[in-house]
Amino acid sequence: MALWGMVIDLDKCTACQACLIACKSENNVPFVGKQQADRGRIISWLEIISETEGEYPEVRTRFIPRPCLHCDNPPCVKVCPVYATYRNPEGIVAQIWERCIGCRFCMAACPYAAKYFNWHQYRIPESMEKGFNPDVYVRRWGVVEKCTFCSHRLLRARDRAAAEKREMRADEYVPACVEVCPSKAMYFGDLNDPDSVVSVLGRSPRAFHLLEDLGTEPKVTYLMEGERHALL
Amino acid sequence: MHSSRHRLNFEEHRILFDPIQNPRRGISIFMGILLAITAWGGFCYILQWRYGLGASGLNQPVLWGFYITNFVFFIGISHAGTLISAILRMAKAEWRRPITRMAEVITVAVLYIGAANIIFDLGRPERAFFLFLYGRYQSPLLWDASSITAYLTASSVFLYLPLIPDIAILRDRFADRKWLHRFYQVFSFGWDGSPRQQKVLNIGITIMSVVVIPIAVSVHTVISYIFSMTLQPMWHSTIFGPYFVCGAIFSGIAALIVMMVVLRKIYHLEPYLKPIHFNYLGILLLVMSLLWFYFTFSEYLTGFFGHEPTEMRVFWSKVTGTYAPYFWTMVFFNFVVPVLILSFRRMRTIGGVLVASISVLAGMWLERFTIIVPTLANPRLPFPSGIYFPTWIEWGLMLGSFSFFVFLYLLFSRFFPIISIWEIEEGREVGLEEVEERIRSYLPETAGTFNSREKERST
Amino acid sequence: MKVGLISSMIEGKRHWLLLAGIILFVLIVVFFFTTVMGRGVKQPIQFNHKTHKEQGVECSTCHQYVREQTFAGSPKIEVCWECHEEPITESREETKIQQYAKENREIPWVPLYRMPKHVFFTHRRHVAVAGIQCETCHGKVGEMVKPPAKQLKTLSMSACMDCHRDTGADNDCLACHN
Amino acid sequence: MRISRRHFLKMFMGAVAGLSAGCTDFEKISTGWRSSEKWGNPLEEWIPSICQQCIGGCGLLVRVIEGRAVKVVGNPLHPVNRGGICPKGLAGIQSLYDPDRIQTPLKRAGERGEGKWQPISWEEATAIVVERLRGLKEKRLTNSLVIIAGQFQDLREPLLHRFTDAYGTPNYIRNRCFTPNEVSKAHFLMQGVTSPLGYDLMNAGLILSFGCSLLEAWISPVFQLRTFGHIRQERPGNRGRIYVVDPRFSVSASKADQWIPIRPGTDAALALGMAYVIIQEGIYDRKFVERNTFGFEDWTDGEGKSHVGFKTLILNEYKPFTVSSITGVPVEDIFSLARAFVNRRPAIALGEKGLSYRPNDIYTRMAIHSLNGLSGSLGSKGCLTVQSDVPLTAWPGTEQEESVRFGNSQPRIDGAGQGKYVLATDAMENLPGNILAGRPYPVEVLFLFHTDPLFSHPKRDTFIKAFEKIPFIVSFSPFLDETSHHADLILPDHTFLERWQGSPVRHSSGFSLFSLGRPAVEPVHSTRDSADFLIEVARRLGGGMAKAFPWKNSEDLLVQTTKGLYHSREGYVVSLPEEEAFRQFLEKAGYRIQETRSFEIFWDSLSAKGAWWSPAGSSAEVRKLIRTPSGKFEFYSNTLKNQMKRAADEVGGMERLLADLGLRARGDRLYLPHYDAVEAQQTAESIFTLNTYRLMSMSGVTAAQPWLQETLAPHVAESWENWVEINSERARNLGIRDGDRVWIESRKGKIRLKARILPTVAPSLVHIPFGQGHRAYGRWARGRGSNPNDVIMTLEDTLKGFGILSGTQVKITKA
Repeated sequence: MALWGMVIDLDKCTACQACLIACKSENNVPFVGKQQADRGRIISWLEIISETEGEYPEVRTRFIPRPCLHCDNPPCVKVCPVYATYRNPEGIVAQIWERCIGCRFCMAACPYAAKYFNWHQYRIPESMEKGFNPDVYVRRWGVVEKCTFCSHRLLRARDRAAAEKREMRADEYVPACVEVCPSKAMYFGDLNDPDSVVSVLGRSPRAFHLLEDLGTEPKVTYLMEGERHALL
Repeated sequence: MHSSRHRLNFEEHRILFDPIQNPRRGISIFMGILLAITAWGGFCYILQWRYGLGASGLNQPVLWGFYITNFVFFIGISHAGTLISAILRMAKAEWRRPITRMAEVITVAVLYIGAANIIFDLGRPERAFFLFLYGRYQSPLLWDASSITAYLTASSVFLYLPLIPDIAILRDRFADRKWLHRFYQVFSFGWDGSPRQQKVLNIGITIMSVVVIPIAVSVHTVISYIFSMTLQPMWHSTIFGPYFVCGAIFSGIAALIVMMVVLRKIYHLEPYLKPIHFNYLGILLLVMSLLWFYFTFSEYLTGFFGHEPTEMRVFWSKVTGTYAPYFWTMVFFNFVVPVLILSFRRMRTIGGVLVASISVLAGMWLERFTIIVPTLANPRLPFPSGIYFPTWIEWGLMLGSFSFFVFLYLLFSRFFPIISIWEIEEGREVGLEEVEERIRSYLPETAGTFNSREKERST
Repeated sequence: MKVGLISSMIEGKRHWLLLAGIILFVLIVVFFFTTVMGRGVKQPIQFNHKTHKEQGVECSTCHQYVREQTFAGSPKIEVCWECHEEPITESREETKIQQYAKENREIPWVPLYRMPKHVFFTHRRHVAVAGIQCETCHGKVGEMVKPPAKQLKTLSMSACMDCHRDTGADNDCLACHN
Repeated sequence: MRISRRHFLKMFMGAVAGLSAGCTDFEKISTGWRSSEKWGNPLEEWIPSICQQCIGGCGLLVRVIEGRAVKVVGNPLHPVNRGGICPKGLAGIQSLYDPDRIQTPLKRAGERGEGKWQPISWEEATAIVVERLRGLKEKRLTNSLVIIAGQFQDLREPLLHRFTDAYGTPNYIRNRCFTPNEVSKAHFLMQGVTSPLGYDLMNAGLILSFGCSLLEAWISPVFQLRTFGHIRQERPGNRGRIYVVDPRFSVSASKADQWIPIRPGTDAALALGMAYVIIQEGIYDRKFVERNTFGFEDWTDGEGKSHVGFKTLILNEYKPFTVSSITGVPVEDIFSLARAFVNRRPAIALGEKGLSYRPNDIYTRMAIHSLNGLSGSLGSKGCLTVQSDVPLTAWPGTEQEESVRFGNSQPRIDGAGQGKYVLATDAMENLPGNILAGRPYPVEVLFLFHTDPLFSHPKRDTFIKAFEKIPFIVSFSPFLDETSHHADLILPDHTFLERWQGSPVRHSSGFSLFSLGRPAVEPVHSTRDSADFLIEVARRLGGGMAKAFPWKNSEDLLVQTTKGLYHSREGYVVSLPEEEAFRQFLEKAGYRIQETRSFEIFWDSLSAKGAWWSPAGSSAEVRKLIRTPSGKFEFYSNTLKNQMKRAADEVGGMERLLADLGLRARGDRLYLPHYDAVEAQQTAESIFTLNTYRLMSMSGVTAAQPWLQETLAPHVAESWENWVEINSERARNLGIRDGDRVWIESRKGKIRLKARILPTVAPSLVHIPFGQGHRAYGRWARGRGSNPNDVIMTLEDTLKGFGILSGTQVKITKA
């Protein structure tokens, strides 16, 4: 069984935010409008976290794209009272929207703030609904939503493979953000396969995890900016 | 022990029957106002239902606010009741007699409101029953659901058991009122005060006292686990269980004192609730205040001393940052005011105790608030840290919650004596002797020694 | 008034009132279930599954995507047209085919089975790969002379999961949920 | 009948919601989106298209399900983006389904700008336009037709040009800051090349960018992002360096190895200071400089007159301490930068940013480009390159009647190419003034094409007045933008996902490329491809006009035009990189595979894959890169000298011309890269210099796309409005806190914006991003923030013809 994981090379990342919009487009993530945005209710499963240090002219800004990190020891899963969020055998931390009761305990528990809440039923003009991705359910009000590693793509890739009576290849399944990354800074694959790109890159000396000391064991690995090369 | 067969002098306890027999117009109007405020809260909730939780001021990092604060606060207050009454019963503190009923009612009334507040906070309240259908026992929220349900059941029974003889008294007292009589008849379970019944009742009360204490402790421990089981800065703390329980008892006593003063005033219960009661409760409050301060101090000191960066962000936001006004007001209300007032015998008057209690209630509410919001507002990752302003909907629901609590309380007092009549009687009949007996049992056998020492001292 | 009603019921004096109440309740429930929950589906053509099956027409002849796509597909008019270009029977229903064909539009079949949007269901995997018979989920539609107005079998999550458990298929939430 | 738990819940909730507030749209809420009919085309299709959200020319694949475009991704085969795509491209789908698109042709019903419109048919609209144009033609006033076209890359560009040409007007005016299909001026003057610039960034060892926001909004963003990823980590052992010189700490700067903050407008001085170090230390590419450059050493011309060489000029005037005091860059940085630039060859200095650096910034660009000359960054891998032309079928020649020739021979209304606008291809700056003055002739008809000057140009007020003088204005915008509000007739164009597109993409990378886009979906509204419309109008006008447009429609145009590609026997339809590597291997060995047997097959393949390219189309040979009369890289530009002489003759003397241009340099320095001092800035507590910039996901065009409105910038978490960035310390002194509203006031006007206090901002500057502050343009864009153009005092960059959008002195006060 595969264990899906992602590697984001910060030395290649350009903070262009394409991953973010690709995610919104793929997963029918609503835009919330000015009023809601001002109240801090933008939903964006993947977010570019920026951190600036120093004072002009000695400044330094780091940009870190943060999808759900799909922890192997996810703090959000443990606290969900109704099994609406759980870690599936392939390592995807899933959110079942129709089960969620909207208590937001998982959001409070997530140290990465990777979960989002539908504070309202977000509605968009009817004409724009045509642009919805029919593969992904449109979340309704009052439930928590989050990055799913585009698990609907896995479902479909697996279904295609099954219909063709073969095993699914790991590269048939790629989340939307990885697919569009212009600088090819994101990699996706099977962590159980020691020769997959993500496994190889994960062993790079540049590799680190976000808030590693919390012991959440994220499956999204970052590669530090800097001179040393990835092992590719 | 009192038996209802043995004719009770109704006239003697006229004050206690008055609210039932001749309800005062003013109180009815007041209840009407409370109900109106509650209805307003209900209206707010309907609006929230209509527009989603977005009608509140909650936002992305600060995803819990007033509702959870109220939830913790109300459940905290519920400790007033049952826990204190159970402990006092177990400890055979004789001064408890006029207090226990009041305390127990607080518990039951407030538990409903606490539970309701958690429902207010749900994005999909209509799915709340999923908790029972698909509950996951790993989640502290489910522990909460279980322990609160258990506590609610236990404290309802604990309220009801000692109420039975009184209902029987009422049944007899209001034999002439058809509906009221029938009502009491149903609930008195055919109490006739026979020794067997009394024995069973006493055993029941004793068992419940024993059972209720661990449940009560567990309830607030488990509530603290909601926070401490996460990895968030200033939540992830081992001290949270006892800290919350301590805070709960603290606020519970304060709530009890306030209710006592209020009811004493409106129902003229001065003969029953004497300054000594307030004095004792005041001392208890003082002890809890000191204990609370001890917990707070060690909680914040360990955090500060460790100087872990994420922890410190929250710390400073409480101590000097955005939430400093709330934090220092909380310290002032929870520690400075009660300690200043209650440390001096002269100031432990009813008024003084009342002031201290109100201060503690406000302070404890702020304490819950400053535990919940600053941590959420300062997440670990450099994220746009959030600012939380409650909307009028949240204020409406909070007001509704408080007024519904008072309403429920008054409603109870409208149908049942707010002071346990039979226990007072029992105190008179049995308690006095018992206490004397007990005190004697504390002391050395020969009375002579005692007397001679007394003499020595006087000379 | 209400109190009176209840008390009279309790005291068992006016049984007819109680009876009326129960009947009223049942009526409300029935009304609710029949109107609000759906009146059933009326198809544009009173298609006779039985006859077609007897003629040796396979399900997949008309529901042609059942082995290739996630959905089975409603019959396209061109499929009907293959056999019914010239009238074969004297059925009034058959003339409707001609009518639609003349207007050059598809027959507006009403979908009877619809998966909730948060469920991913794939026909090809169930039919082509796992070899599950249509009847297993859709009931014996093939023996009906009229198109079913209602689902012959109720599809619920537990039904799916039971079958998945029995056949050893994946019962992970993400195996079906989007 | 299915009674599931879900149904039951739905009913229950429906009942409660209905009871609670009379909610009637419950069914709609729960459905989310309507289920589609399964007998349409149920299969998904991926249709190639070209992104028109900017000029980058990325290839797209549009995921179409049942006739609905549901997703856009990058075309993995496309040589520009190789499957990558930027946020703007992804959001393009939102403009397709924007509820505020114009749905039919509109004719003005009330007063101009009143906003009253009457929907008319396309037939009627076409008749109106044809009648107008025919009328002008009869009066021999064809030159009074003006077409203003904005920033886009498409075959529509030559088509529009052809339209003006065949109709008889010189007034095809572009309103844009990037000119990717034209040669860059500095390269033209110093190298003599005439085709668009190209840089082999993928193989560069060091990229030194002077304000070119590589990672935000330069020419072809996705290509640059791809390059960035490539040179950083995809060349084992050879991690490319990037240095960014910019007054603002841009995303490019933060991702660079070093950010060199500089006083705005002094880039030339820094470049020349670096040249000083390079020359002084003798580390320049001696071989290249000796063999291939002109004007480096002092020289004597044919008449025996001695001239100052580049070397002397630099060594005399640009000593590091001088440069440091001009630019504010520390001396040691100048040294280290210069050394890095030559040590990490192949190195490229990028000095071709879209907006002007300063007035007459041609010298700045030349100064920066001279660094490329010094390090010999021409003629090898990883250096400059040049694009060859795409072998499209030439369009049939136009037979011009006398009246058309007359029209074409009239001077341009904006004066570009004449007098002080000698180097400018378009002089948008000058346009409104000339229209108002009726100089040299009045304008009768104006076509607005993919441009919104009332939003994007600082001279908004003058434009509005100028428009009032024009009797007939036609807008082709699919949206009711600011400028369309002042039009008489709106002929809504398709959005790019609905139409055929063909684009000989010009971008920074060199190889020649032709992209083809098919309509992904049926037109959502009754709009019409403007190319089709022009062809139709030409046909109806008849005569030479009809002959110049022999195509049936834009699809036919594309088919005819791409035949050239098929017959050229070079390049191929894009395919997987592995396949291409194999093909290139064969080609090196001298074999060429005849890919397709007929044009039809070629066309099918092209329209399925979306692009044709010729990797060999770019050249890095010195011979092809240097085309000056002297055959050398000219530090001393003879071309510039000749052009200036011509212009001087036109305006009556060199002194007059130099005065018009405001140039202080005289003599040889006029043709050498040099730095002219900028005027001293005012200093006061609340006075700042305004610097404007562009972001990746925020532009005037994309302001109507809600996804982008919620992800405006990575460095500040702002949405739905723009902001002003202020230095922390100065803000503290002014008592401004993060998030406060402030007034930004210049002599022209004032705007109110949210202040963002950042430690990255230079104390003397404030930064405002472009793209917000629309007064029209649909519900998503209108009224979001304020338009910095409202305070920008336009300084003219006469040599370029485009205003300078930075450098205005503004006063900041707390609102």
